[in-house]
Amino acid sequence: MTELERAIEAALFAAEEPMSVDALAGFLGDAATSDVRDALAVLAETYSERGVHLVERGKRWHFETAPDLAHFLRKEKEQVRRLSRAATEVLAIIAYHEPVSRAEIESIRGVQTSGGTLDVLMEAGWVKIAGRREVPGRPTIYATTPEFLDHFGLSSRRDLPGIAELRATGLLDPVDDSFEELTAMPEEEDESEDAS
Amino acid sequence: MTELERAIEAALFAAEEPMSVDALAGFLGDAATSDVRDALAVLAETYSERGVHLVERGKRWHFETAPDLAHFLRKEKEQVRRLSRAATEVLAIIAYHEPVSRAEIESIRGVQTSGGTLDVLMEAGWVKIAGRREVPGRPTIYATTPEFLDHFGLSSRRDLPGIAELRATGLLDPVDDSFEELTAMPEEEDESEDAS
Amino acid sequence: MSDGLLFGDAPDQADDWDGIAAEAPVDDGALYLELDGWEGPLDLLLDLARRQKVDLREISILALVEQYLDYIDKAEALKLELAADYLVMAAWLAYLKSAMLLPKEELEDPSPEELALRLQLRLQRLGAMRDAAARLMGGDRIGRDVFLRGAPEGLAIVRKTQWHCDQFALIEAYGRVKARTAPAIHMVRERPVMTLDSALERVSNMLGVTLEWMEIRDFLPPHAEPRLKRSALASSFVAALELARLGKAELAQEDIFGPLRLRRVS
Repeated sequence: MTELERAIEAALFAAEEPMSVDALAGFLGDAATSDVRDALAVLAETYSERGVHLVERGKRWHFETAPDLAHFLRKEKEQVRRLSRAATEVLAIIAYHEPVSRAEIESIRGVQTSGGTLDVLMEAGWVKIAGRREVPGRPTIYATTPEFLDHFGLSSRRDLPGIAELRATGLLDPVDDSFEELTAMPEEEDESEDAS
Repeated sequence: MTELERAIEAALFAAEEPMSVDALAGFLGDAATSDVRDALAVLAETYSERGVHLVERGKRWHFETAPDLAHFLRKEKEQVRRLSRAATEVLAIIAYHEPVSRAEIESIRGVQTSGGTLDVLMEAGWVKIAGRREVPGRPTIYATTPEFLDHFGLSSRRDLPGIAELRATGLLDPVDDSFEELTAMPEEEDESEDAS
Repeated sequence: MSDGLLFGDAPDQADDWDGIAAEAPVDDGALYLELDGWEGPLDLLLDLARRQKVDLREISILALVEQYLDYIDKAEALKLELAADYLVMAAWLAYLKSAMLLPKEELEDPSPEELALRLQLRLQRLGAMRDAAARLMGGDRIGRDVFLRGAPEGLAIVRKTQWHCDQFALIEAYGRVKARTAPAIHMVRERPVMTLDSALERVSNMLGVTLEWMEIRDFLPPHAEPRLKRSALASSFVAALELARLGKAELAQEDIFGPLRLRRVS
């Protein structure tokens, strides 16, 4: 075990927040980021079978307990926020479609979304305002945060369950787009198999 | 690595306080304390060379970062800052008049002195509390330190220029007068007898 | 996406979803009439569609419409308060149903097939998101499935300030304080002034000489230096006001800032 590995191990153990490679490198007296990356890979491998895992979530690294041990640990500390069904759906829509406006969320759900739902998600730190869409009315658009990935155990948005299939089958495209695609060319021969 | 070791590892990692063998055994679904003890010994051995150690303190176990890495985890950042004008004045007054109370400093400066100013001087290591004056209210009195002499290149306080010298160098002349002396136009020498 | 969708060919990609969609009701007989459970009419439609137990791409829209209308009827029979959007959806679906039953040639532009397709596409999207949400919530969540370090020591960055100051600045500061607080001696230089008393005497004496109007400037000492002149003007003006108050003189001024004249009251 190298000194850098030991130092990274100790730093991530002690840290109160997940740390990026850059933050680690800077903290450890300007180690080369490539060395830090290599050391992280070694450590993650070392820990992969242990009771504690080293994981990367949204480009930041942290230690957490192994998921299969949840039943031991859960009894003491059930502290996770219960989300309403509406909030869960809105969160999923934002995650899979981001950045997305409230009107777009509503058009998928077919129902008005109360401001409170978005507030809950923003307060949890999982959703943030990501600017405005440059269309008439300049609606606010929303996106997920690194904390979202962190909390739900995703390395990146590509890890969202089923996102590749959803994209391939066009289920993340607006209804109008799919509709036009489906109705525009009468029979001929269906080109757009599943591109995306 | 046994399941019990993994579970103990995870439990101690997630615990907010060190845990005794009994507490661990109870927590992990009534494992035998002897098994828990053995597992702890194995884990402690495993971690002994790592960046994180498993240690027993007062019959309770916890993880902590390796002592030799403390310097990594406590980064000191030094920044050089110029002493503010107010702090410089207070320091000068203490140097010339020590030991001196805050009220005396204020009466010499003719302005209130914030507590923060004295804190800065003490943090810089140039001023120390030198006891209390035996008068009603027993105010704290301040004096300079050897580091002060050191930093300012003085071998003793007697090296501070006296009032007479200050006057000779013009440092005791009212600023306005000195200014006028330097800029005055000979033509009209009237009114401005401003004191201050 | 292929147009197999339009014609009900059954690509079976969607199978992935079914296992996870824990919330999809199973017992198709038991329509629990509880509208609080639905997140709007589209959500209700989606649940009804799922009861058909086929891929969403294959559902019978006509059957779905009938189920929805039936559901709304039952709710109304039970006098449940229905939110307006459920009724709007019901009206639209009733229209869709009638259009679907009409002979083709009588139909106008958005054909019922197109409307049905749009509805189907929307249901697919909502269904996909609902399943995605379930899978998301089923992941390893921090605080439920995985746990972070209970009591991290924290990484401390101790900021130390190295204060800087030099000897000159120190001594200069002391000089500044000393100079600022040195006892100040104020001396007022003697100035050439005409006091009010002497102005009063002078003006009333001069008024005694004549009954004619005189300009105030005529009362001033003719060869005084400028500063005495200003003082004399001010004092003489006040003297004139005082004499007018006492009824010994009259004042007149034709224009604003015009010459101020006075004469003795006889």
